[in-house]
Amino acid sequence: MRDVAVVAFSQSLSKRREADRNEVEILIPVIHELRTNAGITNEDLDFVCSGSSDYLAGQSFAFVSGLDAVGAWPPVCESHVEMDGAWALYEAWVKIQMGYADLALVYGFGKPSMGDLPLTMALQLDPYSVMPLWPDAVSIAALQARLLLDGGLLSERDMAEVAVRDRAHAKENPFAQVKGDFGVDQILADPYLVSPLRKHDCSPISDGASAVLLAAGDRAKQLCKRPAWIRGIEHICEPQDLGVRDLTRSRSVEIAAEKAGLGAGKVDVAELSAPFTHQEILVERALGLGTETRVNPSGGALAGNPIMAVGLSRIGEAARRVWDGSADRAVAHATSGPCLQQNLVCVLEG
Amino acid sequence: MSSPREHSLTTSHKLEYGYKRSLGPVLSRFFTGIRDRKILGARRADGTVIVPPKEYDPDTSAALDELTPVGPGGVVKSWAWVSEPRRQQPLDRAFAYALIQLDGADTSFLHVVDAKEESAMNTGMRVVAAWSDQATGAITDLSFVPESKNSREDAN
Amino acid sequence: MAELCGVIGIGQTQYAAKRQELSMPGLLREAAERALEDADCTWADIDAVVIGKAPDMFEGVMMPELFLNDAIGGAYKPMLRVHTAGSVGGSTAIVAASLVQSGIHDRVLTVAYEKQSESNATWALTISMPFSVATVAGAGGYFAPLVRGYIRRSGAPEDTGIRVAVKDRQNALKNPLAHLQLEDISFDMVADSPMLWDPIRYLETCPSSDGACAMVMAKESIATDSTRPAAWIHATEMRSEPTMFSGRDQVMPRATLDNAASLYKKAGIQNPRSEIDCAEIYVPFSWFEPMWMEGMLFAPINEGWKMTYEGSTALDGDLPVNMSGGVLSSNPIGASGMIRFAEAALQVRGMAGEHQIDGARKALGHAYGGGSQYFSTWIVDNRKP
Amino acid sequence: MSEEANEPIEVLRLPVELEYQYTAGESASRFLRAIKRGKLLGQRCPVDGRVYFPTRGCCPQHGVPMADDGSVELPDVGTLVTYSIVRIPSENIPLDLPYVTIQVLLDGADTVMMHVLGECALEDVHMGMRLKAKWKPEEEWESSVGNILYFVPQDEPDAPYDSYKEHI
Repeated sequence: MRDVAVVAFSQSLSKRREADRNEVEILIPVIHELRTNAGITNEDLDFVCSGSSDYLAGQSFAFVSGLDAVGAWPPVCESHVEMDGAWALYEAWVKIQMGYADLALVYGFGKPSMGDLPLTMALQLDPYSVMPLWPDAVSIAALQARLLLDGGLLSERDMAEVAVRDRAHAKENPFAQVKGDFGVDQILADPYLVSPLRKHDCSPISDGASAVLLAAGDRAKQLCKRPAWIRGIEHICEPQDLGVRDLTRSRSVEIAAEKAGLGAGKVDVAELSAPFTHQEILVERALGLGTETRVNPSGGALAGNPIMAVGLSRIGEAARRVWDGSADRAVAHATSGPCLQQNLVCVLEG
Repeated sequence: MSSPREHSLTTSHKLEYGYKRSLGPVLSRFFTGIRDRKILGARRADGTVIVPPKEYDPDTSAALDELTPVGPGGVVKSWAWVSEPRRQQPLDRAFAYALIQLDGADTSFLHVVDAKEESAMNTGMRVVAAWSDQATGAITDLSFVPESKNSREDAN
Repeated sequence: MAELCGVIGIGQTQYAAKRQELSMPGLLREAAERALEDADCTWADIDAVVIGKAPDMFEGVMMPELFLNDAIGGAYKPMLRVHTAGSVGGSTAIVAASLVQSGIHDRVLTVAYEKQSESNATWALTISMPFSVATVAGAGGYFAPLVRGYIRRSGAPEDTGIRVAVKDRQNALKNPLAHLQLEDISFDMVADSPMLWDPIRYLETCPSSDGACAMVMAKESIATDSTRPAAWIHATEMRSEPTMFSGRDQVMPRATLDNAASLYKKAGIQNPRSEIDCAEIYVPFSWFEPMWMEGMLFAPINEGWKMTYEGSTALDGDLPVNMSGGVLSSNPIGASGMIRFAEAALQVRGMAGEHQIDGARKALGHAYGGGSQYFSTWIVDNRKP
Repeated sequence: MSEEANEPIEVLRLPVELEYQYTAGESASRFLRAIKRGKLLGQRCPVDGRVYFPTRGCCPQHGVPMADDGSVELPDVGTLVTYSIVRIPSENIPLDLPYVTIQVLLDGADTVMMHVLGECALEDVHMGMRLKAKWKPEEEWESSVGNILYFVPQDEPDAPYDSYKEHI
């Protein structure tokens, strides 16, 4: 395996609604900043890969305009996944592994404020027997949360504690959307949004974009003093059917973490993109994280959830902790699909 | 950056299409059953029954084609209370989405429970299929309602 | 540096306007099962699944791979979903190959599909957006002005497109899976067909099809020992450029020329015209055959039409193109690129049936998409690189 | 939906309907506000000075934002670069068939815009024709390119092929 590292990361503010800018306009400064900070130009790039979703934009081929922000001229080697940018990063990592590329630009972007995001997500469900009932994403997550609560696997207080922790961490993150000091009792007094979920259990809806630069070997060392080397990256997809899957654990996170070799050493920092508090607990458990791990120093997805970029941003945030020396070993997580159907685990080391 | 600037123009945009879902042999039998007010599950190689049926076993990808009647009653395994339904959702009053394990099935069926009030919902409660007057063959031809004492006695 | 990768299994569905007897999972399954059978392996042998298709709005399911994955053996495995406009079938095959070439997986299943009968392609491609005026009717409306530009530049005879259409439709008669089977196809029949997007006639356009195409790719040790011959991947390449910018050559974009040059270099090809035995090229409108003959460096600029005109691209020509009948005969959009890649592989495996080119050893698979801005290609050979 | 009560159901028609609030973006909003006043606003790429019409958020070739101060007002006359006569209906397009879809290079612009041609016999349509915009009545102007109903031929000599060939 080649040594491949995350060497640069940039992101937009997570905002409930980008009132003025369209997706490309959100993306342009993000990519511009990444290139500027890394001191590279397009000619240096061997590969470009992006993640986005047409349904967030309500338009076919919405990703095509993303190329405008890259300034893809001369023509670039480029690919796109209809997935979170974390999977675009995976594809780029594969291209570097096979020797096709040494330096790759990866980006993800989404502007979910254009639509009714929880309802749009119903379109991910089985189109014959589930989607026609229009179960929105919050209701779907609530079904999972109640299974956990009724099974005694966690409590509403556990969930609130996750929200309080992430929001407090996010105070240090200028890009976060939901932050501040909250009390567990205070937020538990709030009414249910979709019972048993309260507002604080749900990630915000965020417009935003992020970009990461991946580099191999010596190229990484030239571009970054202390590169965040990818020592393991795996992703696993479960069957979707919510009545068949065991929703009280995340087997796909467990398998991906094992294959990525997460258990081989102490984990200093974990950046998780679980969009609901109970899911964050499930992911933490599936990763086998203990008290020595600082979870979501950025606030995670609960503090800002620019869908299609949020998973990629977790990899960027974890890498930052390696760059600045605050972590020797970090793990980043990305997810897709209802109730943590598909998950990616990326282990980074200094 | 203090100069007043005009906001971006914004307008509504509707994405609307009536998709034609061809069903294939297994789902065709399931939805024909729905029209005829019967719920069918698919039997897997290990003998367990999944509802709604799938053409291929979700875990092993083995083809499934043995369908067996299940329900119409079942047990609520989990539920989420939707107090303010959206226009597209099946009921125009508060209701629950629920995972319902139908009698004779080994997995849960995601559907709606028309329970009127949240206090009428609890995990483990029994519900029974209630059929709408429209028999179109769509999954929205039915909803579930709390099983009354009478209906349980009838079933027994 | 990269591991060798061979295509050891190929499966295609019957292509048709409506495969109404199948669900979406059933459609993918038909192709995937055939690919597994060809590769002589089972679902359990597959390490990862790569799925490709064009815009989600065609079927009205957001990221449909999430509900489809378990029907094709993907449960609890890595799964990727690629979307690069019309070139997606090709890009998807390239991503799948990368997973083997990088040494990450031993055997990968890739499936590309479109079930266009679930909606209407022209609708999905022309969703009218606010503030704009829809003037471009589907892909034909977009590409017809470019075809006119090509004709003006090259001085190609007006009937070049008709000749391509006749050839591809005749080839389709030798491919039982092809959607359009026009037994009485003739020059006059194409020439007399209605002009839809002048200068493109009805019979010079692709149909709208349901269909899926699947391939199993494997690492060297497996592909060497496979039951049936492998198609060895000698090179893959892709290039993209923006949809528009000032001075962009829309007819002969730099992305296609760069892509071709780099592909041949990687494959060690000096003279593509003489070294490549046959090619499956993405030709959704007949005029794109001469255009991509130039775009793939088989002919000098403005002379691609001569290859068509002189019969070079016919089954008995020196560079047969679209032996399967091409996109003009079967067009499940998201799969169309993968079909080109798979048909090229079938040729070098000697398994193309009635449309087999005798002795084909080296073949090109090609796909393009967007506003002639996404290109993906591969070279396959019956010899290891 | 089956008409016959006893026939098996093989196809279900299931509607998908979603609503979006579409944001034109900063750059396109400047363009759209101008066209509401009957003005055609192009934008100059800060790198090579080429004028984009219609505008985009950035120069796609260089990946740099179009600056506020790079706006250039363009005349409503230009050259037909390429075209197609469309004889196939599309449910999104309200025009009567056949119609002529065109790419127009406005004088002073360095990119083409897509529109339609009017008041011209089909056999007279050709590349290089000089064109002028036919506007809707001013009281109907909105923030849309649709304020231009179509382009009409001008009674002047064709533009030489060399003057527009790089835009095909």
